[in-house]
Amino acid sequence: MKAILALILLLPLCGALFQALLGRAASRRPAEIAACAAIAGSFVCALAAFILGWEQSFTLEFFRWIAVDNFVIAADVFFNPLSSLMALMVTFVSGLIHVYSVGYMREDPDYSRYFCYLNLFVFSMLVIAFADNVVFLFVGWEGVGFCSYALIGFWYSDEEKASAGKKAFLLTRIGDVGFGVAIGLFFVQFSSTSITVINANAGQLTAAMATAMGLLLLWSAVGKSAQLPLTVWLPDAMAGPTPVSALIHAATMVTAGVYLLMRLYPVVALSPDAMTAVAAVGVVTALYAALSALGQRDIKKVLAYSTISQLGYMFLALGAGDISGSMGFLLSHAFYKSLLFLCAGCVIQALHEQGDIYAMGGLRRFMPGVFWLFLAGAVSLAALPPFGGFLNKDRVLAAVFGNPDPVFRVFFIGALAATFLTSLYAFRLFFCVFLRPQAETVHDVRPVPGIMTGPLWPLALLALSAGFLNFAPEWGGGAWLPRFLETVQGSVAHIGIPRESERMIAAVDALLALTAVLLAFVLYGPVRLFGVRGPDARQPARGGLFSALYLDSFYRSFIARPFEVLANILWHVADEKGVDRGIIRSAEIFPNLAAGIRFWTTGKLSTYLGMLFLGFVALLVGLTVTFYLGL
Amino acid sequence: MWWIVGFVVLLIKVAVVLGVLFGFAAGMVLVERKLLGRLQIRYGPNRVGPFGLLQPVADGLKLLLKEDIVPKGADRIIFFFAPAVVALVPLLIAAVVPFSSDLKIGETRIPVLIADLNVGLLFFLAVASLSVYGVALGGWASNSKYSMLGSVRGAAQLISYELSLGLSLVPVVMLAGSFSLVDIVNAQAEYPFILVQPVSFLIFFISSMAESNRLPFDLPEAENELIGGFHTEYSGMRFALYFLGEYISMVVLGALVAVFFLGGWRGPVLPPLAWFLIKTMITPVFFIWTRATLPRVRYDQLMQLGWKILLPLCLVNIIATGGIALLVRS
Amino acid sequence: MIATMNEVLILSGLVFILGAVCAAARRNLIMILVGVEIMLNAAGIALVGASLRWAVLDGQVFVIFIMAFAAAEVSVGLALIVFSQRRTKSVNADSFSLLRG
Amino acid sequence: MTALRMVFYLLAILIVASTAMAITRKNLVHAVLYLVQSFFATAALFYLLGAPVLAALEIIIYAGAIMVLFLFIIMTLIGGYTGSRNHRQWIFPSLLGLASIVSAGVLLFSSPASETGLIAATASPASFGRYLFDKYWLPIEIVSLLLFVALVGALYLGTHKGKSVAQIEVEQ
Repeated sequence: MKAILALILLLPLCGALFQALLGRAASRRPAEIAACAAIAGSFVCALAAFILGWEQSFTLEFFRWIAVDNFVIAADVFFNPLSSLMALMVTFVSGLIHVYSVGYMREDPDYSRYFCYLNLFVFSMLVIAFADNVVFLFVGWEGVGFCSYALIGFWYSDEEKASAGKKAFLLTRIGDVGFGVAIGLFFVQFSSTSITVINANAGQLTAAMATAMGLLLLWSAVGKSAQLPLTVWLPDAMAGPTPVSALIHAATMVTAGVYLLMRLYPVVALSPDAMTAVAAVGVVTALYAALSALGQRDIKKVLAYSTISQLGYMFLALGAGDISGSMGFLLSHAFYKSLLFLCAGCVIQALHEQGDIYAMGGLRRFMPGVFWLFLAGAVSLAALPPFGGFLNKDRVLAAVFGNPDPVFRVFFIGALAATFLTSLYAFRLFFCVFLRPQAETVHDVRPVPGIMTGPLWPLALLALSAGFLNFAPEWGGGAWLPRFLETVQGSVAHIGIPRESERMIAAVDALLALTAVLLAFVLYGPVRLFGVRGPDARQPARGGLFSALYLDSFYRSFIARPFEVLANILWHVADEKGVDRGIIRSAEIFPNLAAGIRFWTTGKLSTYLGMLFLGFVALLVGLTVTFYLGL
Repeated sequence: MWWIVGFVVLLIKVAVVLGVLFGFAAGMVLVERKLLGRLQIRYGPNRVGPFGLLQPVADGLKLLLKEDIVPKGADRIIFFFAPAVVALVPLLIAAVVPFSSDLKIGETRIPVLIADLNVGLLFFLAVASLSVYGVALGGWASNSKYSMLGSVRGAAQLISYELSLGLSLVPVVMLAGSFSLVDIVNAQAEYPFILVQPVSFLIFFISSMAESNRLPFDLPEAENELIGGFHTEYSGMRFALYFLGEYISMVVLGALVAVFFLGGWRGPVLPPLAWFLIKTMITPVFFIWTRATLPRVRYDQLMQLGWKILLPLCLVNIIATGGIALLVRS
Repeated sequence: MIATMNEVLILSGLVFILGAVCAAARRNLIMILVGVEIMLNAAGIALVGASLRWAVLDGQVFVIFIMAFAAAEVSVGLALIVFSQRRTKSVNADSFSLLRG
Repeated sequence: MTALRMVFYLLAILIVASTAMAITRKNLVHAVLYLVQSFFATAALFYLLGAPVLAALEIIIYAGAIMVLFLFIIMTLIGGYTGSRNHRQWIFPSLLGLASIVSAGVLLFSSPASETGLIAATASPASFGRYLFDKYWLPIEIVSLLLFVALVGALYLGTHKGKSVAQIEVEQ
């Protein structure tokens, strides 16, 4: 078991090392095969571990990393159903995306750098999944941050893309500060940084301390998962290659925040305030991002806001105290969102890097395969019954409704509204891209290689079916996921609400989703109804929704701008005029001093000999004087 | 009052030695001229006195009566006293040379030398090293290009050969175990050192030839290139002093060769003094013979001989002597 | 009695100071070297006197060393003077002032 | 006052006087000759103070070798006369010399032990040599190494054709 776990982690790392050391020497094909093989091997190991370690949980120590007094940081692996499931998902989705990348990056000369980062990213994500030590976890946490930065700015020669990478890096750093403080607090409180120990001893915490820790963890998760108020980096992160967007900003990295909260659920759950805050952040973000997605015109941006919105749902589920629901949502979201992103990638490449959905339309004719795949993803995203998305969302909504706290009723209504909006923007996207009359800008559609569409079919299948894992018993399901996760601390198999309410919720949910689809059909559909004019590619992109409610420009003008001004002041006034000039002034003392001393350095031997003589005489006279004074 | 007697004896000794040396020097001039004549199949001087025996007196008178010329721009003081140095050096060396075995007058034994220094050999070397001043200063003070070149040559030559001169005597000191010349002679009671130290003898002989500026090593004078070298500008009495110095030094060097290598005054049948005189005369005669036989060497050859042949040979000889002495003693 | 130790030391000190003054006052490289020689010689006088004063030979031995040092110093020093004379056509110590401040 | 003492005073006066003459001479050849005189007197002093070997070596090395080298260099390089006679350059060193004479004299005369008389005694060459090579054979070897290094250095400097300052300036 130890070997299998080690292999899961080491294979991607070795792949990254291979790419870094030999990737440029090897030609394209071996490099691609090596990259995919590393992830595939990791997936096989994860599958083996999943099966062998069914419903078990244990800790394995690989080696001690740092050991100072009682401050011990070990590279421990904590294996339980949650982490094994996470690892399985990560390796599976990553593996498919690797294969897809082979097609997508077929013309890029920098393939070895790309696959190196990608492999390294998978390794870091797996470290997050398995780490038992928060510091060890932090390594993975920073690792994904770095890889994300490197991949967003992959095409670094484009300054806009490079700065998008920097933006993502900086904003996620804000969250990392919270994590760092939390690590410190953990060590102070528990004298250990092992998650097992922390979770076991969480009960000893005072209420205030628990709240503080919960909020700190929320803060770090918010940064990673692009929740409000730190959402703004994720839409910009679309600057990277599309598979990267799929992998990082849909399936894996952004879920790290949620996953962190799941791992440390016993700590977070101690404080009702923290739980409420988690849920509040989730629902507000879900609403905000869904609204923003509605206004976007770039296909990837729509999906990016959608990701943010869906992550909000996960937070909401967590805040409501339902790990299984959150995890189920995470899994199905990973599948359908990566599916959607990869489809988007196909579309963009087919249309020669064209991302504006208003400039698309009628693509069904050109790429029927992608059409059906996208439809599967859209259906899952919109949570149309009876597909995966619907079942998961239903469980989340039920969990929120079932929370006794009255404020959760408000959250419930918000979540319903977000559901409606989700459906709306999902089908807006679908209709605009595939079914609307063909825009005149669409011509010369490039064929997409089979290696790019091939991996999407299993994803589509899983996206549609993943919800059945959470299939509630009321509907004849087995609630397999909650049962599987039963051993995980804080997980609940059943949500304690009456069956009638649950059915009611499902009905409302389905109705809302369907209504939204209809509305989308009316507004953006292939047929003109009620005199509604479809959107036009020529109309300028503006408006509150397009600008994501001006959050980014708000940050720009009220945080970044003052910061820049301050930095300028510090640079020009404090540094150049103060420090630099001070140093220069003080340095000028020495030439002046030296000019005084230089007088002695005549360069003439006679002067030096005279000085030597003078020194000798001074010694002699000094000796005489001290002798006579009896010193 | 014994020290007054001693002082008187000393004065007598000095007077005798000076007289003998001057006499010998004058005689040497005649001998050289006569010998050269014979070697060149001619008579040599034979007009003044019987067989030309009074020729030295005539030469001396001529030189004394000649005008004493001081060149323009010469450094007068140095110009005056430089020849004296050349003449003084061999005279000083003669002070430590033992001429004969101790003279017995009743019970008291009077050593037949002016001063038996315990560092006699070092004294000889020290004083010999001064002769370079006479050459160098004389040439420099003359304010003449020829003299200057001659004196530079002379200084370099003397410095070079002093080294092998001194080092060739080290084996002698090692064998005798003393710096005192009397002890060295006494150490040769059984056999003269020339038998055990032929290499030393050869080096000493060649070096002393160079030291006294004799042919084939007379480059500082080199009449044909330097018109007399360092003494070009000298005339009359001062020129005579240079000559006197050269001949006295020939005699003294002969005496030293006798002391160091030929067993000094020791010899069968004849009285010690006679043996000593005979041995002393060997070297000057040989010098004259060489002069008549060999051409002058080139300057670089001279320096190469000194530094590259004689000096290493000396060192090897010293090491060999030391090794053999160690072997014999143990 | 030949002299007191004091007198030997005074003699030695006087000669030493004369040498030091010579080295410091003269501008000619050769005279500076001469001054150094005088100082070394003065040290020799003091050492020989001390050797006699305490009736041990170490003082005399040191004079041997001083002589060796002097010989080495003069050979290199004069070679340097010749060398620098070739370069600057001067033996004036003050004309070697390229390193002045 | 014994005869030896008189000799000592004579020699001391001779040494100091000729050294003083040597350091003040404008003509370098004269300076060297005065110095040789001083070294002769020193050699005699050494003999007086019971070091006959040193006396001989003093003449051989100082007068016979070192001073000849000086003379040689002076004759070939400069021709005797130094440049301008600048009296001011003497002021500062002379003052220093006076100061050191005064303070050294004060120190000397305040030491009671310094009145010890020196009784004549002689170190025979044999005993001196034995002492030297028994006790100081290693320093002797080191010194010979020093001499060797000096030889090599002098040889290098002598054969090496240095660039003149003019050449350096042209290159710059």
